[in-house]
Amino acid sequence: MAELTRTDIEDILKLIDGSDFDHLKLEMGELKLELRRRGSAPAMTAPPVPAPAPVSAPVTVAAPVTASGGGAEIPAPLLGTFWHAPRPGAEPFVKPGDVVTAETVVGIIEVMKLMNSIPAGIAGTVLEVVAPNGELVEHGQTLIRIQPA
Amino acid sequence: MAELTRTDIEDILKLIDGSDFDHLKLEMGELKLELRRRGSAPAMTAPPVPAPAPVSAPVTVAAPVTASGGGAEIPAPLLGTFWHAPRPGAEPFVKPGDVVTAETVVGIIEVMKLMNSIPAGIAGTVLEVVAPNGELVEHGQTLIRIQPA
Amino acid sequence: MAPIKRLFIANRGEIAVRIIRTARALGIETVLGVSRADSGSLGAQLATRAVVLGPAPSKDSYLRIGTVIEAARGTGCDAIHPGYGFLSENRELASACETAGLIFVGPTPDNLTAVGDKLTARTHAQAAGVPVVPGGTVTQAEDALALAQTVGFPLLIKAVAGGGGKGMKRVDDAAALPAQLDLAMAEAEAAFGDARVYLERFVTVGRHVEVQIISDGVTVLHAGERDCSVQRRYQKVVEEAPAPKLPATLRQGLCDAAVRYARHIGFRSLGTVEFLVDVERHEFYFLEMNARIQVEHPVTEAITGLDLVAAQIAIAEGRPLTLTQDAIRPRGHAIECRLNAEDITRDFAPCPGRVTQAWFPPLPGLRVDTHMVPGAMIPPFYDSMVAKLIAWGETREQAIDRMLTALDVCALEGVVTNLPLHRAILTDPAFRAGGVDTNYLAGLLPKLGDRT
Amino acid sequence: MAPIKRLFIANRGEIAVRIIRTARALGIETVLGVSRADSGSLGAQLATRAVVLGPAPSKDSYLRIGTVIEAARGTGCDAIHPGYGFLSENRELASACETAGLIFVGPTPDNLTAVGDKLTARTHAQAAGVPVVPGGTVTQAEDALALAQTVGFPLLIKAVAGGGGKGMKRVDDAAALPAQLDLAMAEAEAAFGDARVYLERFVTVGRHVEVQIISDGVTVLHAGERDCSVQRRYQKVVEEAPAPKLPATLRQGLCDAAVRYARHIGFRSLGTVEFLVDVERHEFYFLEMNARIQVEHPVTEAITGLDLVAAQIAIAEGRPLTLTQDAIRPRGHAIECRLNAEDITRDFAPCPGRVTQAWFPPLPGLRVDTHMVPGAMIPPFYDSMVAKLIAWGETREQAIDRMLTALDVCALEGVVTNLPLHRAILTDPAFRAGGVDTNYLAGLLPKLGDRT
Repeated sequence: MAELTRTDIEDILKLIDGSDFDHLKLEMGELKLELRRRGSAPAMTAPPVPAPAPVSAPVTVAAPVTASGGGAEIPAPLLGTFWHAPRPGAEPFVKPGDVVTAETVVGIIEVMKLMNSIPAGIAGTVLEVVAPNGELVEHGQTLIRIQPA
Repeated sequence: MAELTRTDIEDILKLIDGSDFDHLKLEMGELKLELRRRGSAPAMTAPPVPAPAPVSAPVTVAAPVTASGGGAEIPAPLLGTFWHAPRPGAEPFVKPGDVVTAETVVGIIEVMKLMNSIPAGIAGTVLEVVAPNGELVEHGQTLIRIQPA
Repeated sequence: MAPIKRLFIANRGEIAVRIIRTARALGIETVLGVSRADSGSLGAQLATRAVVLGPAPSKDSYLRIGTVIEAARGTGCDAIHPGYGFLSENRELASACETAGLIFVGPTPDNLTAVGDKLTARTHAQAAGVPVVPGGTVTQAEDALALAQTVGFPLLIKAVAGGGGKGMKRVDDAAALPAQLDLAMAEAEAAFGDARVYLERFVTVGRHVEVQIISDGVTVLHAGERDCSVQRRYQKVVEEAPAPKLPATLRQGLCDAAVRYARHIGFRSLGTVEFLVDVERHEFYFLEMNARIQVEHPVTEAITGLDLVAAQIAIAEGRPLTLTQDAIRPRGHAIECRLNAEDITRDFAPCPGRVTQAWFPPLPGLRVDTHMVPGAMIPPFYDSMVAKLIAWGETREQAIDRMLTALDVCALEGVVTNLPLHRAILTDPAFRAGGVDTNYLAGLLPKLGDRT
Repeated sequence: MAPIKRLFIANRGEIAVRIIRTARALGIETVLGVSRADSGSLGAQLATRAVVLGPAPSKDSYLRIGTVIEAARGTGCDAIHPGYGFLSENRELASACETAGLIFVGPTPDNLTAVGDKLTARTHAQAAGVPVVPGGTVTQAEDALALAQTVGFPLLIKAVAGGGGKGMKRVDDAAALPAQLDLAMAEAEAAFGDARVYLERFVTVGRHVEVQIISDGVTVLHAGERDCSVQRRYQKVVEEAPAPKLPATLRQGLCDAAVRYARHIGFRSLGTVEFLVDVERHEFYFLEMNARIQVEHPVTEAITGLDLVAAQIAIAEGRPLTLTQDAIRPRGHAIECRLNAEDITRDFAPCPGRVTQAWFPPLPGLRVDTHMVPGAMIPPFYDSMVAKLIAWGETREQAIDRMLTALDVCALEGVVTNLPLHRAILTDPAFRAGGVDTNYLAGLLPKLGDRT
């Protein structure tokens, strides 16, 4: 039940800010917190800190965050059934290795027969299609991982 | 209510162990955690980690730990009334600046008319007599601070 | 009959926990649809599974019908419980459930239409022989006095074309009527191009009393009444059952009328028929019907021993009621205090934040429905209710005293709550005497400064 | 009369929380003396203040009389509540309180002496005309048969100089007596150099029934009996009130005997007189008196509506009892399950650890006394009880059903508990029939493997 409050996270950030360290990686049960000083990391710069949704629940976050394996995680902008391809049997929108722009459609989320195209939102190379085809994705659940260009 | 479990603390320790950092200082509300890699700190070496009494309560720990202001905190080995001097009006056992050995008596804790002499437990220079004269000290409460020799 | 195996709960807060409680007791799995802000809530922890519907604002999560249906189907649920508020009386959700082959744990879409707007509901009441506030439309000044005979004084004159209280006039006696009527009709003509006005009885001293209905569509039962007169700006603050100092004939009349109304519209589920009791005239008027479980349902449960949510689920499964009217025998008295995170010293401003301590004493006769636990977050996006304290006693006095003890002993720290307001109400002689009207709390509030 | 303003609680766990609950209701401040291991406990959070007495082991903290007195005085307390276990029946603490000018919330030192050891207690019982297990010392074989007439069969022969069951012999009829007696006396002579033996009635089918006493030293009241026959190795597991299927004359006899005993020793406080009910003979025998609040006191509170801790405090303050015997009118039935962190599949091994979830449903009629909250630690140093569930019902069956619902619905995660044992007991036909004896649980345990 370890839980960090927003204040806790801000306190940690302040401490790191005032220190000489470039990188903090903290794993506590469900919570993974990785902080890298701007400029020091090889990958994309991390946003200051994601919105402080309680971290104890088994819920992934929506805003792109740095994954341990590298790359950006593209979250589902809404709950629905995720489709890899425009129709059954068709080629998937994207597959690992594909180069995408922010506008490239990477999948469809169906809500009550309404098909919502999901753009990559970031330019780069597709690393992995994480969410399975034809299954429910929650709001914020990771759909695909992209290595930013 | 931020609370770290023993597991959390062990996780943090493991992370720090596997890193290049020499010093971690974390303050979260009531909790202050300061870790310094062995050999890097000017003061005494810190014990691996104090016993994992829940850290949220307003209770200081018993085992000598590194204080933020430096020096070792000598805790009360038992609950009772703390006396600075052997009898009212007498000179106090120690005052700031006094040099003590591990055996030097630094105060008395009275429990039911029974006077318990409290040795310093560590050689060094008295920095501060923390616990007030004639008042109740809890088990583990800091009595005096000593700069280890 | 279709037994529910996995129930989707389209709600949050204490009512989500309440529904999970009964589902667990019935061996039904639960999936709680939560907003991002509620993903760590007690309900999310206690449900068999929680799914994030969308971001914090209700319109992007709890109010999205398509998302709710999709989430329920995608998680293998066979039914949806809508709780109260949010989509609980949404006809579209009830219909979408039908289309999707899901059981809606609530009334039929037709029921929801029948009670959905005030005018339709009033028409049904009249057809069912349930009294409504007396009144009528007047097109000519000469008709007005005749109608006023029926309606009685004081009365209100409203422009038919108006709304929101605009141009309303209170008339206290027949002598003042002609002049006020002329004025009102002239104003209505000028303002709306329509001189027609509506005359309606003005209830000076009214109590809010409601009747709990349980119906499988064939058997229509009532589980007694609740008094919810302690209100602030139409928000109920303290509720109790039975209604204190209500004459037996009036009580019976209310319950009969509620059953008649529910039967008339073919109501099938849990519901509540709300009435305004005209204290001076010893009469009552239909206000509306709520076609859902209500916040204050525990006071009825406390005096009847029923599990209303279990009854609601059984009805939704298509089980005929085995309960009979005679088997519902209220005993003792129950009172509910709604604990809200709001600052009564700053005009009841909501006080969201993180709760550092939440402990309610295990007092005999006390029930606490809450989603608060140490460390729980009260998000700023939803209502500010954090707990419902329900105290039962052999007598009303005992119930009130138990509640006062509960308020004294409980520990809810980290946020400001309206607990002092409840203490003030429960120690106030007028409230303790029983039978206060809907003006009561507004009158008490100015005195609070001196006490708290 | 000395009203208590600040109460030192020399205990831990659920009883510390229980005492704090009543103290808060009475407006009394509390200081909880805790061991280091308990410094983050719920009791420490809810008390006005908590002080660390010493390290985790009880002998270095909770059992240190001097430290407790010093801590109470040093924190400005005027009274000490010892809870149950630990120092609760320690004469030395009661005396030290007197010396230190502190109120001991418990009986007088003399009371504690009177009930302190079995032999003294038994002598008092006989003096008070309270039945004890029939028996007596035999020095010659010829006396034995005469005594056996009074004692009846089966009987036990014990060496007077022996102890701990050593050399005990069960004799089922008079024919077997002479030979067994010779043998026992020879063995006693050989083992202890003392041939004297003690003959005592052997109760084949016995129930553990105890009577709650409330006395201010002048007025001695009883609050009915509790049946605690469901035991494992003399540890109570399930308790209930009233005792099911106990003949009315036996019930009255028990209560009268308990009052007689308490009056005889001039008892002043809360206490419990424990009896062994001989089911086959319809008789009962005094076992011992517990001069403290008991773990199972809530079942009595549930059927009487009393707050026993409040009564105990009032007596300690020197207030004469205003309660009368007639005003204590038990209603309905209550049952208590002791939830322990122990693994019934591994010979009831204690399972300390950190609780990840602790939620008990707000079921009407259910009371839960617990110090568990999410994240709470169950230290390995003390007993393994984590919660007491107390269910009340109009009937015994209703109380049991409510308890079963509570067991099904509650969420206590992170540690293994004996919850499956309680479910097995409460669904067992023999238990549901009521009136099981102290052999019952030992007989049920071997069948558990098949069910759980």
